[in-house]
Amino acid sequence: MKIHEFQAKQVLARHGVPIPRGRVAATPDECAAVAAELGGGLCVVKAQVHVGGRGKAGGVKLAKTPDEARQMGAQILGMDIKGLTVHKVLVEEGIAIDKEIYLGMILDRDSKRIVVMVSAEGGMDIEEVAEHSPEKIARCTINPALGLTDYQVRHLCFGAGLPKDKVKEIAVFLKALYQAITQSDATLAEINPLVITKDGTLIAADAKMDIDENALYRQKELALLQESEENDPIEEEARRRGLTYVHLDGDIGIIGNGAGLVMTSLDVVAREGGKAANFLDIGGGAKAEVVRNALEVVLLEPKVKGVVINIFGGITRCDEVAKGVIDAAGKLDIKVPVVVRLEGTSVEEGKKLLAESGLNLVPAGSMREAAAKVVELAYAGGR
Amino acid sequence: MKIHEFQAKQVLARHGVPIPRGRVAATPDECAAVAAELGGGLCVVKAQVHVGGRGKAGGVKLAKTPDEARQMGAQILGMDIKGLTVHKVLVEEGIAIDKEIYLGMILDRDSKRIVVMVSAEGGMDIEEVAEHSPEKIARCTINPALGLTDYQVRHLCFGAGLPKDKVKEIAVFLKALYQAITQSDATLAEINPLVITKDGTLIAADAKMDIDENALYRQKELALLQESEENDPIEEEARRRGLTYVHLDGDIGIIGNGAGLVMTSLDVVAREGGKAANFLDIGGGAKAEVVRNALEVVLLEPKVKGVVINIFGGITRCDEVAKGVIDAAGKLDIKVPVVVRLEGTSVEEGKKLLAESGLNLVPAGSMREAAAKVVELAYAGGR
Amino acid sequence: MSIFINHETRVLVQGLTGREGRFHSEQMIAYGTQVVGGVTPGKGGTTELGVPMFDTVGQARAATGADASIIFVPPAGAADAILEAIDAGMPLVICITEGVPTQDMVRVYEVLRHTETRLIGPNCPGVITPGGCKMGIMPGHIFKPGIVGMVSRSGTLTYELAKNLSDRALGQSTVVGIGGDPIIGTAFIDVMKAFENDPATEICVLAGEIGGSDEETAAAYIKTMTKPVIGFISGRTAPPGKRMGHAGAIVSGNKGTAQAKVDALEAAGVKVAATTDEVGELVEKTLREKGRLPAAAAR
Amino acid sequence: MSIFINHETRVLVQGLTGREGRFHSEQMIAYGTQVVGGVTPGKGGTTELGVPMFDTVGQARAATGADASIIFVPPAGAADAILEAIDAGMPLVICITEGVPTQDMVRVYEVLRHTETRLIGPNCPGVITPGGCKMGIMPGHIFKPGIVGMVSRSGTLTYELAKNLSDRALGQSTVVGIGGDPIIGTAFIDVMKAFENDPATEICVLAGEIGGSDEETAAAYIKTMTKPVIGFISGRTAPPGKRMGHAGAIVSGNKGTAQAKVDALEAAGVKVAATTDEVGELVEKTLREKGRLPAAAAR
Repeated sequence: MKIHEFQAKQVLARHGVPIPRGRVAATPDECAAVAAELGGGLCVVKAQVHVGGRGKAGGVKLAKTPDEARQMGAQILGMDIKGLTVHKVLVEEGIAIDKEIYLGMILDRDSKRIVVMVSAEGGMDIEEVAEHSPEKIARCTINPALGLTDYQVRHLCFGAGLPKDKVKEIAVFLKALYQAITQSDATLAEINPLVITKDGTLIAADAKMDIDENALYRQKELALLQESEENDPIEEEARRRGLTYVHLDGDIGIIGNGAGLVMTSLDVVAREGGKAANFLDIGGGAKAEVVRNALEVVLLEPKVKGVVINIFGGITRCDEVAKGVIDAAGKLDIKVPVVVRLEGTSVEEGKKLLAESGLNLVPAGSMREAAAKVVELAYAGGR
Repeated sequence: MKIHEFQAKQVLARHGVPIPRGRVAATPDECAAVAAELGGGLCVVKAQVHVGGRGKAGGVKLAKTPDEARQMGAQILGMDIKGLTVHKVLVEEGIAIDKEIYLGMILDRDSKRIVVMVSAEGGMDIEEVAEHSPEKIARCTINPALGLTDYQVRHLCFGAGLPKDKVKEIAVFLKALYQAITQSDATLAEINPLVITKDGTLIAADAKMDIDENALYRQKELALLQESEENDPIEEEARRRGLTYVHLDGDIGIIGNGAGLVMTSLDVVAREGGKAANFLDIGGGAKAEVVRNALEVVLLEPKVKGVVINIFGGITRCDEVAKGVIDAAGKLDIKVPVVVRLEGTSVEEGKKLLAESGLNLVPAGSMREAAAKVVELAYAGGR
Repeated sequence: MSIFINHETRVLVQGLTGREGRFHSEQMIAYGTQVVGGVTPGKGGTTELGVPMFDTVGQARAATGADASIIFVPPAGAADAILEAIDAGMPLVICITEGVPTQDMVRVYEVLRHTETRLIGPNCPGVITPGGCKMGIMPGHIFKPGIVGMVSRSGTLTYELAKNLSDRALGQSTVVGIGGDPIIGTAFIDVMKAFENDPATEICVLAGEIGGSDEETAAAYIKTMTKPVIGFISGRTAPPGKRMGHAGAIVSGNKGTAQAKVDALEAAGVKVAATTDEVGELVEKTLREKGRLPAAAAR
Repeated sequence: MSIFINHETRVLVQGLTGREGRFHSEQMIAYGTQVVGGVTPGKGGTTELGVPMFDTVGQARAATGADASIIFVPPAGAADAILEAIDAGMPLVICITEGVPTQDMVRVYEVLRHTETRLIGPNCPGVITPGGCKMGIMPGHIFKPGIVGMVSRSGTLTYELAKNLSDRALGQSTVVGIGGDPIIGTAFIDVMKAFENDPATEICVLAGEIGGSDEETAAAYIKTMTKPVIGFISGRTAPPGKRMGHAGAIVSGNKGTAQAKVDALEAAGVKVAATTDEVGELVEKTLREKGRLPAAAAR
């Protein structure tokens, strides 16, 4: 789960990391007010969106006066960055930057540990540094039995060629970052850049954290920060109904059980010439009500020209799925073709229920057949 | 470093362990006052000494009234328990005991881990249980990478046959005990007994902790609790001077460098028929001043009839030792023979200094010779 | 034979008395799996589903001689249950639980890597040796005994592929679901090594998905294998950066894309199927070419 | 030959620029030890005592090919220094530092036990292979090359015993001070195994002391050794429960008493000397009986 820069900074501040003064604003006037609070001098207005590269997209601007802050706020708020609308900005005091350092920690699948990365060349271009000069990034993995040790901090700081007189101070940031990532159950935590200011102090100018969704049950405070991916109303609705739904930009609605099977359904639909409108996994052992909810949510997207339901029953029972589909179809006035492919546990009962329902549901014998049918029917009236 | 029961309980209470209400008292009247504060009902008066088995020695007594508490305090204060004088008692509210459980953790040299032990047969006889029915003590070692895990708590509680309905509550005590031992750098932490009272609540009726002296630099609060072994004035003085001194009950003073060498000196003196008055290790690289201090401290014991100084110079320089001895001998009016054996680094210079000092210092060529000489000279005037 | 489990495997169920645990234990017993005991703290001494219950894995292992454990403990206690099984020296531990916090698994793995225990999962459907032993939540009837070794990161996709094979009379030696979480006990490469050394397995199917680099790592080993491998990668059309339900299936940079995985597998000599149906076709074709197509499938 | 170190050992000094580190580095160099580098964070790129300095052990090892490290870092940083050396893959690490908190060592040992690194100490005088390499704080001149392998828990006692041997022309193959702390990297048994396998060692001396059960554990192995072992135990007259400076030397119950150790060693065929002088006598006698007394000693 992604959290915003301002939220990540608050988490880090709790672990002792110095962050710039500032506050979130949702309107241009609020931007001006925050800028005035900060003293009315130089400030920075930063889009709060769950996507990288906002700086290059124009989502970060300097303002010299509260009035300018208002103008910049007006420019950024409502802006579209990689398909996401900016609803909030962070207005912060300006920093006189001397040096930008990169500090990052990420949970690494290969080493099964948290990997720490440090570079003297922090800032917006860190990904290019990583790609073209990987030797400029010092890294090591953290043994959870020891935490981040002092010698690792030295290895990272000396290895990345950071200023030797700042190593002890940077160590404090690294240790705080490790505390934050472990105590917040984060899978990623970054300070980029960690700024050495012209007067030699250190401050976290930008921060990023992703939280492990599996751990939200014990991260109650962070769980409250959960937002749908950039306020997509259908995703919001899906979450409310407890469904794993991702909004995509095609027109074939897709429902299945199990992430791998649903992803494969997307692939097969694509192969047959269709484009998925969503990813929706009803999970294992879903009851009729879940299936009804799923169908309702998928149909919230007006572009949807057809729906394919692809179920391989293991824990999930096909008769329960059939009941849910029938229930939904009975209640909703479904205008688009719904192709249903059932297989596995209680498949005969499920098929029988569907056949006897008298509803306009199209049966399919295999995943490929289901995909072919839904594409054919959906686009029968043209694309 | 041993700390008292009441101090250990305060540490445990900070980690959430319920302890009986009570307070330390140093006079019989204070005992009565504390008993009155506690409500004037049943209370227990317990000797605070750094030694086990005080219960069997009569150092723990029940009192039904404040007046009785005064009487019990008078009996216990000043009492001698295994050679140690009782200067303080802990007066606590009485507990209606239903069951006594043993919880102990100790740093184990063999496994290099903390070992946890739990028994349903807690109380004064736990050592006998350990000796005669070891199967009644459930145990496991704690991987510091994981801490005390839930499954280990279950292993311990179910393994020791504790009441199943109390396992969750006992788990809280065990986890607190582990927190206490690790966060306080303790080498031992015990709750014995953990009492299940007649009304079913759990309370730590007695507690014991030893603190790792190597870690006192980072356990500032606990370092303040350091006392000489039961207020021995010479040990106190030695500590003030930064010396590793243990008071023994013989009459030959012993000074050496390195614990192994000093222990061996004790053994050799014993073999030659003498009995050591102390153990004093001046450590590695001692300067003249340390040696002078050592000699002064050893001579504080009036029983001392002779002193042997046994030095094998590695980091320690024999000439520095000689200077210290000469300095001390010049200042003090030493009435007993002092035998000096020097070997190793700068031995010639050291021997020369001693020979030229004109003081009554007896040289010896080997450890055995030094021991033989000091015994002979010390007991020349009879034992 | 088979890998990891067979008809002699003595299975302990951790969390047998929970809703999921009980249901799947019944199913496993019905399939013929030797379930020899269950663990639920506090239920030691009782009997459930005809098998003895224990308070701890240590007691259970000592009393039953169980040599494999399957975990249905809820997420908050799952890592502890795995550690308990490791500590009890269990040779094989399969954790079905979905939703185990990743940092719990980091701690578990740090212990696991120094032991002899094989952990499969968490968040996996389990392992089945058709006709011999089922330790998992898969519908047993879609699997048939045979010579195809299959490994997959995903549950229902596994069923899809297995049924496809079974329908073609291409039975399976063992089918392993390794799970879709970022940190899992057993990787593709471990299973491929086991299949390579299993006399009963003549061909392998590896069903991967986007995210991570397990498929790429396995590809390097597959190059050295004597047995043919058929591959399948799901998520070819998943947009980068979008979450597809499996925490593991997050694409970052070029690493872990479907194309990178397909390329790595093909470079290792793996025939990668474009659809699930094609998996069966490729297995059949490959076996036919080698003259090893089972009689039932050759009809 | 010798055990652990010889004239080819390339030594790195961690904490070379501290007071103790500098003094003993000079002494080691003067003895002929190949000190190839030093580590003091922040001093990388400078030169001290004629050897290059580095910021980290990893850099130092890569640049110098050091295969052993000796630590003079103060107590609060000593455990971290050991971990750094382990992480850098150093085959041998000797920690001289006295006063390392025991729980730091618990954490170190948990890492150490899964690596190939041999740690000696902490709180030890180090190791010397007379005439070849000195890694420690012992006065080098009292040791002579020869065939007696010696191991001890105590510093100055080791010197006493070594001088006693040298004075009798009984030189030493290697002398190892394992340290007196409760948690140390190398136990008596490890050193005895190394001596047993060392062609240059013909007889061993084990100098133990009260506390712990390392001597008893070693005794079980000594029973199986082909080489004779002479023992010595200090602390025979130390009163139980009194601290004798070494945190390790605390007697608890019957375990760890001098008598228990003497009994265990004697039961393993070890001749246990009553005094330090007797150690030399027993070594001489044993070698004479075997016809292996060095010519110099036989005169």
